[in-house]
Amino acid sequence: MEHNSTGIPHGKLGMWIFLSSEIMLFGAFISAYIVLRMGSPNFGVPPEAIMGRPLATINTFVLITSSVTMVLALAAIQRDNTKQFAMFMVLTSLLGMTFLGIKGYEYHHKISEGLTISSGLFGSFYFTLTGLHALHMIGGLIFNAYVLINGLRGKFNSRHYERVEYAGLYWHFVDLVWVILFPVFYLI
Amino acid sequence: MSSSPEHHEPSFIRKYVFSLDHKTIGLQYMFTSLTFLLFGFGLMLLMRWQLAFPGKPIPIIGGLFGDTFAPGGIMLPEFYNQLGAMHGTIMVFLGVVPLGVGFYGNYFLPLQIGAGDMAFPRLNMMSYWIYFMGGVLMLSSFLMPGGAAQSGWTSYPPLSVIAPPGQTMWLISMTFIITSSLFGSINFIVTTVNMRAPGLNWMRLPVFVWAQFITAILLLFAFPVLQAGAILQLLDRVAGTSFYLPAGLVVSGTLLNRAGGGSALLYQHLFWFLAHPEVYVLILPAMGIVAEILATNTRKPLFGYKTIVRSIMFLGVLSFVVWAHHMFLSGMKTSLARIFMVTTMVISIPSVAILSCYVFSLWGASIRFRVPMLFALAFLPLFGIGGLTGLPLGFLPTDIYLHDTYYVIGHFHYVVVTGSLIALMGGIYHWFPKIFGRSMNEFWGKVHFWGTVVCMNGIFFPMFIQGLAGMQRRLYDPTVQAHNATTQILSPFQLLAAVSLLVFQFPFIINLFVSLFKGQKTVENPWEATTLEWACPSPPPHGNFLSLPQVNRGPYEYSVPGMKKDWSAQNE
Amino acid sequence: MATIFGLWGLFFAYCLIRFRSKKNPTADYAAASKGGLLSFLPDVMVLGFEIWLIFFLGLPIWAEIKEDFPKPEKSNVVELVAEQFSWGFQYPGADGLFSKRDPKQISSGNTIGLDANDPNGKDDFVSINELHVPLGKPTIVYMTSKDVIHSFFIPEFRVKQDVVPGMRVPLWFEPVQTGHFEIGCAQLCGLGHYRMRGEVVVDTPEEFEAWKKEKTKELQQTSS
Amino acid sequence: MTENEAPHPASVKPYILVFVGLGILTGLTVFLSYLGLPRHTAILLAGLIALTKVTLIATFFMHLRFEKRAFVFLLLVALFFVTVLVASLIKDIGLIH
Repeated sequence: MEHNSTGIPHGKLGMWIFLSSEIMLFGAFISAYIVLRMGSPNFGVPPEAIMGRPLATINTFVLITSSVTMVLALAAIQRDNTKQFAMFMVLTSLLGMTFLGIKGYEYHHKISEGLTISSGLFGSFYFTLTGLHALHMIGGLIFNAYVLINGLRGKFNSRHYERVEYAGLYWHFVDLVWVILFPVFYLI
Repeated sequence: MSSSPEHHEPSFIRKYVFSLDHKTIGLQYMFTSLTFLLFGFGLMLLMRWQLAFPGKPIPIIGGLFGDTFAPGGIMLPEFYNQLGAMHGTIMVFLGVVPLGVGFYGNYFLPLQIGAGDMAFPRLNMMSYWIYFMGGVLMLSSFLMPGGAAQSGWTSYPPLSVIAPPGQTMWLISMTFIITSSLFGSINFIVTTVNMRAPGLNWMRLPVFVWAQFITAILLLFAFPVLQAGAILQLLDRVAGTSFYLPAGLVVSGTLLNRAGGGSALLYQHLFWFLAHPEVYVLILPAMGIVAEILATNTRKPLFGYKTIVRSIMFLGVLSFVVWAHHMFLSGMKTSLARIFMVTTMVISIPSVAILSCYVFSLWGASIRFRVPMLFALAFLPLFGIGGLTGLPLGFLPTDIYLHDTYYVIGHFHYVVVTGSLIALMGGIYHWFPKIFGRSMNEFWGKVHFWGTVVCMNGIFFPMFIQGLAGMQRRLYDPTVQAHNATTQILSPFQLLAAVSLLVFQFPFIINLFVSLFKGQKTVENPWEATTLEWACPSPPPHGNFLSLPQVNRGPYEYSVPGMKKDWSAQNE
Repeated sequence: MATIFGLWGLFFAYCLIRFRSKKNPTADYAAASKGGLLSFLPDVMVLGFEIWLIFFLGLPIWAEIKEDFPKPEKSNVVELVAEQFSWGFQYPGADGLFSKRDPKQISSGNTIGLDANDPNGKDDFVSINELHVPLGKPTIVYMTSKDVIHSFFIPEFRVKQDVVPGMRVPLWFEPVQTGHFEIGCAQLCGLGHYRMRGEVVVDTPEEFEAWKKEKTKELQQTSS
Repeated sequence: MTENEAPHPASVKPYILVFVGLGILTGLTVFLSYLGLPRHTAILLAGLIALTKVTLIATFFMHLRFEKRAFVFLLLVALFFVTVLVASLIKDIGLIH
């Protein structure tokens, strides 16, 4: 009965379709940000000291590194190296958590400096968008944990690694969103 | 993902409540959305009473609403606004779309492409239950302090931001509905792309499948934008942000303590970016159903299959670039209005093309006037009225006067009710034998048809007259304004038509349930139709097809010259 | 448009009668591909009609109504501040200059929040729900809102424009006869939306001047 | 599930190269932001660098290079709609002040 008209696995196609809808979601938020930043009479961009560019740069590096460890985990399972796969997955998740930790510290710092979600449009957008991104990160961490546990149980090997790939796609997408948010909030 | 070959009877809950079978999920969608439609219809009856007899106590059930909504049975303006907002929301998001996409798409899309189930059955089940929870939340918002959402189904800020807590509930339940549609559309797209039976290439797909496929794409790309708009509005309400609030708002004498700087128009853009494609989400499944019914009952191929398919695709793309025609008078840049007038005029061409192809399909036909065909035939002129009356609204000079009047209401009700809903009802008659293996009563079907069509016109046609007289939308008591009092005489007539419409739904409801248990048993393919869903047993078993169908020809090969019977099924 | 729909309806009805299954028991397979280019006739007719509409009517009329405003010096200029649920019209008084408005100064005696420190505002007067305009001169209304979105609608004048908080949207019209006309709100603005109404009074120029003088006198009496 | 026959790169070398590239680009964009360039130039450069990074991640980490064209098409459709939205919004709201 099982028949596939295109040869693309359902899961991969579904994941890409989901990601394209995510592009629309973040696209809508970022367009709202762009137009209000251009058009609003009082956008309230805070001084650079509050934003903390160096810390955010470190965070960007953390996330990029987690992306490369993720893809290395996939490469490892494609070569049937479960041990290396597990190591890279753990590393990815740890880096993800580091990112969230630094983010939490940044939030704390900003709120204590008076930049809150209701203090002005910049603060509102900053907390909304990075908060949404952080929620996506948490979702990614859960997905990763699921993949890691199944991998340790020996569910994946060089012929069956689809779910590792899907988790990777999602994780890279979250990274990709941050690559756009970083200059949007910290650099310009 | 493949179904296990062993046959063990699943438990009741697995089989009927948390079922993974696309057919059960489809039926869950059908019964839920029909219930919501009836509920939304009830809200409309209350509003029509208030419009027909402003300030008079609601008869019979007036006492049930209590002092917060209708003291002494007399409706309060707040309650009227809640009814208006909830009628729109329920009918669009909980009624017509789940019926057209949730039920028809879920049930017939896999059948028509010869698949055993959806690509992701678990996601499908989640999609239904999230929709169900969203619906329950939406209804329960009537119990919130201050009642349900009352800023119109469009929920324009700043009004919606300063509205009572029911609005928060509306936003949360919209989030549920959006998530549900997202899951559904991913499922539909993957199923259509990946699970077509061997030989069923893109140009052999029935128009219905094309319509559902494009609809899923529209939902996929349009809904996230409303999601964003709704989240921003939610934060404006609960987190003290001011995305949509400019500085210095003074509400009932007190200065609002917000940072300000936002734009009220931003929400309108984000909302209509969804809500215009949403119109095509409402109408495309209906067009697909009409195509199926027409081909079956004219006993000939559809006229211009390729033109229809291309027009549907064209509609899909264009529907994303016309949204601002809802905002011509919103204070939007006037130069932007020029662009959107042109795109709006252009989008009418593919609609005209589809409709003319349907009508030309009648030429040289051998028309069988059965109940589903009656509905499909009624769709053509009535949707035509709905479409043509849209032109003056897309046309800038006339829109200045007609915008936000009852003319608009008449226009989109002709499109959605006498267009979409009529086709969706016809589809139930058409596919009932497939779903339940029994057929519905023809006589009561005809009673239902004639009563429904006449009454619908009785409600909506006077709206054009009222709109041309300048009567604005969403008025609790139009007679307060002198220019609206002139057309007040039409309102009791509309109430009468609305009540009769309710009465004429009873033959349908009773027919549906009686036929479900007592209807005449039918064969596999009672209409002698060609598409794949008729090639599996009725009702289809779990897994649908006994063997994987092999498709050899296009979808509508009726009356092929030289054949003994007048239909050649796709899998023959 | 109605003509196209009428022709279309005739064709539709003819098909229904001519091709019912009793009269025409076997359908014509080839009819589905007949017609050729002729089948695009409705599309082409509608397209032609629309092109004519857009370029010969739509764009020029839109430009005249919403884009080409008369010169303010030669018009009667009014500021409108809408609120739930009334229209407040601010007239510039004898100096022809408008006072600034400050939302912080809004009170029951100063419903639109005229700035007390603005010298231009000494002679500004406010008329609630009653807009007086002179005959024979265009009127420009600059509109804004204190709270939510309203829509300024005078059915008899065929003018309508949303009044949006945080924006200053202009609208113009030129009355052609004297009399009293109704103003309605066309955008849902809350529970009192239906009763948010006002009146336009079109005066002869002499009456208009007299009304303005009377209003100014009232203002001096209340302030002294 | 069927066997996955997509041709994946045998070595991890490209991944490391892309990683290094991403690191350099991040450093570059932060460095540029401290130069105090004219606003338009700064936005343009930051945008271009972000776009390059996004393309790198999508093509190599997400294997878009090895996938069917349909996926790229899907993303382009989404990007097209976002562009239409941004363009209209900027024309309407973004240019008020």
